[in-house]
Amino acid sequence: MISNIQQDGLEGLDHNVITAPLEKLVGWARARSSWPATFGLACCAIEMMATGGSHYDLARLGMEVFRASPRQADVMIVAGRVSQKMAPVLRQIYDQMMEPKWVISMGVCASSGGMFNNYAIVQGVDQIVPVDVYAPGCPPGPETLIHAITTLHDNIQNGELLRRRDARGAGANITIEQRDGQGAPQLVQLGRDR
Amino acid sequence: MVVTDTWYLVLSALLFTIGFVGLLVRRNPLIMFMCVELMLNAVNITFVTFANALDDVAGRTAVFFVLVVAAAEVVVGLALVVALMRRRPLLSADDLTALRG
Amino acid sequence: MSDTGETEQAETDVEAETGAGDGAEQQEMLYGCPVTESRGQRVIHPSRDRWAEVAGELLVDGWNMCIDVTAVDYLTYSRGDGAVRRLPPGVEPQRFEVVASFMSHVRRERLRARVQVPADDPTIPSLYAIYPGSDYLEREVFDLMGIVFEGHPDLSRILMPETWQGHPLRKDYAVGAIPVQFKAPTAQ
Amino acid sequence: MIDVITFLITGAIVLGGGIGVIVLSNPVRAALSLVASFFGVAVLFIMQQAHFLAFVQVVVYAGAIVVLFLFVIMLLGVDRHEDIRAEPLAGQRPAAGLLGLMVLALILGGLFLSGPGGDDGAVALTGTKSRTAPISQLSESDSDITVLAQDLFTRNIVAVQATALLLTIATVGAVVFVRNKGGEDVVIDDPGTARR
Amino acid sequence: MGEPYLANGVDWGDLVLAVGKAVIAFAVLLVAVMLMVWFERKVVGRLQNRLGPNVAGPFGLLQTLADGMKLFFKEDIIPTRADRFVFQLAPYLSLIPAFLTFAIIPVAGDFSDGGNGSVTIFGRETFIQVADLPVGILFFLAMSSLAVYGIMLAGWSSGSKYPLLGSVRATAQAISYEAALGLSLAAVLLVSGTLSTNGIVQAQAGEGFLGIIPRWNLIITGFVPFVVFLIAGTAELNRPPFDLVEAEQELVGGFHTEYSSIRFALFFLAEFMNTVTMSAIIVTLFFGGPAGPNLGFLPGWLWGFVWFFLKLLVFLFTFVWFRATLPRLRYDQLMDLGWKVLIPVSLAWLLVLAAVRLVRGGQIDLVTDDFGNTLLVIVACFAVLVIGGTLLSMAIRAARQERLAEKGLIAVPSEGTRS
Amino acid sequence: MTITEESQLDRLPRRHAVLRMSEVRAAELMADEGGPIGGENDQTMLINMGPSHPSTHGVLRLMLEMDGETVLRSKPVVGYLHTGMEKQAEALTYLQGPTNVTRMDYAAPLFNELVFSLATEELIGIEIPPRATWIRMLMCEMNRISSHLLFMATNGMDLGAVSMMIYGWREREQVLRFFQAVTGLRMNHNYIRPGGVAADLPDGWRDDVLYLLDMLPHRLEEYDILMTGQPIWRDRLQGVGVITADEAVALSATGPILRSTGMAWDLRRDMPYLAYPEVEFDVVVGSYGDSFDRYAIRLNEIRESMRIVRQCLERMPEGDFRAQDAKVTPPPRSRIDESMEALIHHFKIFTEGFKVPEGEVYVAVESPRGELGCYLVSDGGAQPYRMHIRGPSFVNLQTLPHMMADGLLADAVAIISSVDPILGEVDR
Repeated sequence: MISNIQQDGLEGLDHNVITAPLEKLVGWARARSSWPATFGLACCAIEMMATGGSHYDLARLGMEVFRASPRQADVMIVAGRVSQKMAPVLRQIYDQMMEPKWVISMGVCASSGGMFNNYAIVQGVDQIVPVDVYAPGCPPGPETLIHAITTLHDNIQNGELLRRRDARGAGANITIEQRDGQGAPQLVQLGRDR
Repeated sequence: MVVTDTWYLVLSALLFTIGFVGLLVRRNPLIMFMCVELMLNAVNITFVTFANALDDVAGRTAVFFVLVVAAAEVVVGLALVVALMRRRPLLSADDLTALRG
Repeated sequence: MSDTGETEQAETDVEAETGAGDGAEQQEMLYGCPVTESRGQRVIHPSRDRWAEVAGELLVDGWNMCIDVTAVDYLTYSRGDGAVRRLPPGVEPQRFEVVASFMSHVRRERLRARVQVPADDPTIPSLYAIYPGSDYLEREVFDLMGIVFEGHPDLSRILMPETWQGHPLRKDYAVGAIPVQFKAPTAQ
Repeated sequence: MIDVITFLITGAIVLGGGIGVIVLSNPVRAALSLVASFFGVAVLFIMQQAHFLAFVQVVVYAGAIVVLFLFVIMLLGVDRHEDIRAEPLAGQRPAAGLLGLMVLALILGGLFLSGPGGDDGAVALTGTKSRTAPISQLSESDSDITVLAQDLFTRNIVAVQATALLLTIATVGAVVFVRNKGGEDVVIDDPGTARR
Repeated sequence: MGEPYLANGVDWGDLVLAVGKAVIAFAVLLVAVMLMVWFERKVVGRLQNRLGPNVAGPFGLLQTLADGMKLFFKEDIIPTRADRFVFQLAPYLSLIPAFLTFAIIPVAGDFSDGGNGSVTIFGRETFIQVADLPVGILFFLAMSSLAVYGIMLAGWSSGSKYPLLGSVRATAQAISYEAALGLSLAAVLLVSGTLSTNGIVQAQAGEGFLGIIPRWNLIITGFVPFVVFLIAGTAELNRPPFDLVEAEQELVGGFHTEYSSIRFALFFLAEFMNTVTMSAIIVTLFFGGPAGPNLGFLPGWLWGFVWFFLKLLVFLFTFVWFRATLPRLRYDQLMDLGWKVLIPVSLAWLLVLAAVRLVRGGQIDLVTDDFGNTLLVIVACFAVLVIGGTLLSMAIRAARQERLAEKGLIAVPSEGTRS
Repeated sequence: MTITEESQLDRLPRRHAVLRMSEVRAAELMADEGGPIGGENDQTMLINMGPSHPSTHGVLRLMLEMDGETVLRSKPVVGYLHTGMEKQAEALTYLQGPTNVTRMDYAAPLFNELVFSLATEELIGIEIPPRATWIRMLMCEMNRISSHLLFMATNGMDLGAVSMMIYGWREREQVLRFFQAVTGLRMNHNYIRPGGVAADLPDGWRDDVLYLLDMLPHRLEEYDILMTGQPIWRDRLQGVGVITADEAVALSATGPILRSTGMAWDLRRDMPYLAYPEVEFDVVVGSYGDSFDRYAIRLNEIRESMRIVRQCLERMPEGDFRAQDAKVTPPPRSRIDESMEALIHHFKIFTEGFKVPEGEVYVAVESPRGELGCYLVSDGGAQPYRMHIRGPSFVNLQTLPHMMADGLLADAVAIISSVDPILGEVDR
């Protein structure tokens, strides 16, 4: 049982009368206190900050605590286009975040590259980190972002996300194609065996 | 068993010795300072013990003075160390000869 | 955005100073370079060899700010419609063209310089020593177009990762649909 | 009985802290060990009903002096481990140990073999012979601060002022010393005079 | 003074009482901190035209609980470069002093009509505070000087650069402001004549001036020590505008950048616990603590709690207000404020108070008239202080000029070239 | 003013403050924890600020060589948001161009569209109707207000005045609502297009503008209380990040940075475009070149923009909102339902685009951050042959090392903030 916990966290437990409500409680807490990492990239970052402003007020959801240090953040909102130069940095910050962690891909550029299908932009941040919720729009308005966040919260509370992620081998198992002059293809393995 | 003054005095003597040996053994000026503080503390214990034994507050007064003088000593001492180490990053008391004119 | 009468006044002054007209016949000259008009804006065409020298003259003459440095790759210019580059006589068209814009705050005027840079030797003197403001702009041109600015103190990639290969703004570099390149963080 | 246990534990902390200072190679850890030792001494003071001194001990030693040590250590970046195995002088350690033992013997011998002394030192310093303030009259729950203050500001007033002067001189001296003028060295000012 | 029940030996009942008080105090403090975090986020929200947390529990009251639980169940990490032992120790070093300080604060009790605020439990007379040390204020000073260890060691042991900068800042800040804090505190001790917190409250309890103005130390010491104490206290707390230690815009997270999970929660807890305790100390020292009129229909000791709580709330709000309003100071400005303003001012004020006290005690007798004496001394004091202040500021200015000249950049504002 | 010097490099007394070091080398040094980085002074350490750091306005990265808290040398590292817009533009038609460039300076998207449209119009050589000109002016000045409000918010945040952050957003939100009413979008409008603007102003726009004009002055007075007059605020900004006019010119700085040094240079007045010669406004100029001047300039430029907006409101002419040039302008929506020819015309314009005569042109406008230029080369096709944008933030970033030298870390944050870079524009 202990080894289960060490491997999979709380979700690895065989649930019984005591642990099941505990997990519900933890789910409740996590959903209501998911602190975002300050990870603004482009236009979407402006809308993300606007969502924190007085008209929309992310604080209602307990989310005004933008943590500058990834160690203390729970949700990474990838707000904006991810360039090739930024990709390793983004991945590093994701790795620095502690489990459990979630990713919202905000805007079409982060989700799919958007209108910038060119040499500079990563065509979808889900090639780098596992994404839990995609918020559409260019940029998504605060209402859209809040919708994405509440969707994430629902999923956190129901514990669905980790289960799904486990089924997929803890995230984005991506093979990277080789480009001329670049290194050998690498398998990006996410998971808890770090 | 009762704790008598002798206990305190022996403890103080041991602490003093530790500080003394440290002062001789270590070469890092900062640590040497710390050892001096240890010795001062040993003396303080003695003072307080004797103050109680002789029923005279003068011993405690002396501790007070020791505290103040220790603070002054540390300020000057650390200033010396800073000035020295800025010139030469570490780290031996032998470098203190650099302070000769 | 047309120039005012004041501009023309200044122009004649400049010509008087520099004593234009030792080159081609009928060709207006400025700082010893052919000058043309493009949509009402004045453009000079210095040669690559004289580039640093001309820039020095420009600064002395009161063009006190280097506003912009960029470059154009004319590799596929005459696509389709068979458009022709309009260059004054005496200026040999090359594949690359470095374009720099200068401003004179006193005269409230702009001046553009277009320098031809051949494809087989894409180098040009750096303006950094004369106009330090061209620092980043030249680095950008180097990064995206691959033109080497000789004498620049820190000519390195500025927008692309340092290990990137190729120069994206060249016309023989595909625009997009490039497979995603990703390197795992090496040290954490 | 309780006080014996307390004494033993505290004594262990005091001595352990002291030993820690001289054996730990990392200066920061040595400083922490020093704090532990000081705490033990403070507890010893409390056991001897010297409340005021105990807290002053904490405030001055733990709160100021060791913090200052740590500040200097961090400022200078000398928090790397020091190689304490290397001996600069051959045979220094055994010699030091031997010397230490001799000092210990000397102190203990002095303590236990000598007879009762006189009040000469105090007389020389203060010119007063009589005891002004017996401790035993203090009640258990009262602090010793009143009697201490009386002793300080009457009998020892000259010494108090001399100490105050000493502190001032030390502070000024430290500032002057650290602020080297026009040198090529970096200016790392005293905390009080942050550079601009 | 001192705990009455300690006077005649200790038995099991006393032990139970002491332990019980400690446990209750801990529980109360934890709840208070929880509510404080909620209060802060709500008030900051309102000050910024926002709603603040309102999803977790009614009015978002359970927000802190959710935060705490989430942090508790989050993955923990110790960076490879960290000094493991110290890294794990630091949060506790930060938390324990914060909690211990609360032990000396009288939170309730009936101080009206000359009462000493004691209540009787199990037939034992006791104060409503965990312990009334005879040197309680020294205990507070000792604990606040220890609180810096947690921050300092956390930053150092993380083994990376931003936390280290944070801890260096914390150390300098703590050393600088401890002195001002102590000096302004000395003014209170001078007029109260005791180091016991209960004694200080008792001294402020009696009949007020003119019937309505309370005998608070705030008025007796003449406001200046209070202002100095408030500023220095805010600096000790590392709260805005003195939050350089964790200045997010400069140092990412400052000393706690590398901390996550429960250890970060402990820092978080300590910070807010310190805020609550510091407010309580201010209330105790300058605003009469639980002392206040007994308006009937409630037990007397409960009235003490009501007054205490109301006063506490004012200062909690003040700290939140600071956070919402003031920009952060710069490192050197912080030092300047501490060393060149607060310490001289509080020292000078202390001297004035001492002189006035001497006159009142008849130890200085210049003219026969008592009022004239006081006036004379005060005037003389102020004259001396003004001269001293002028000399000091001249010295500071001269030093600055010299320093600038040394660097070769005497600040001459550039005129610019207008076209 | 006659300048006879041969190199502007001599005007930069602090040019040693620029850290010339490759990122790879810096990474090596930083991996060697706290090690000396060479040179005569081995007490220094190299600190990496960003690209994900709270005060770097997105993804700016700074390599700082620090001595304790003092910044000795520094190097801004950009490119973390490089989007390839200049390349992308070569694949998009002129009508799609504004969609591309508007995502550049996302705090002031309308200016990007404006400069691209002006360049295209210059190449084609068409005149746009006066109403379109005035609408453009109105919208751009509104955008300048919202951009400066954004600056107020982030500047407050960077200096620790957290409430200012929210207040700035609060007012900006009101401006955005007006944008949404006019353009349909809060940001990235694609509203100003070659040939005019995308749509006419909606009914009731005057009331919306009047509401803003009534509300903003009071809020700006609140800012004055909260920040301008606040002693800590002044201490933090005055004398911090000083730059002289000579330095600013040598480094090609434009916009508020240049104006803070006392150079009264504003393209709207000195090289007018649109209908700026017909409106009255003042160019706000500082005198000390410090961060406080830059803050004050932006604050007062909001007031000047409000003046312009009021004049636009009063003098808004009637007429077409886009040029009636069949080549460039799609037919009105109503005609498409009636006429087959219009439908085909519409289809062709939006799929193939329109052809632009060959040539090259450089057009610049005064964006909230300085001179925003667009260099456009056409080879006669429907897409630009080359589009280059001169981003003011990009060039202004060059001043950072010079301003930050010998300051404290906290000053560095204040200075970055006062330059107000928008990384989308820096990296493009």
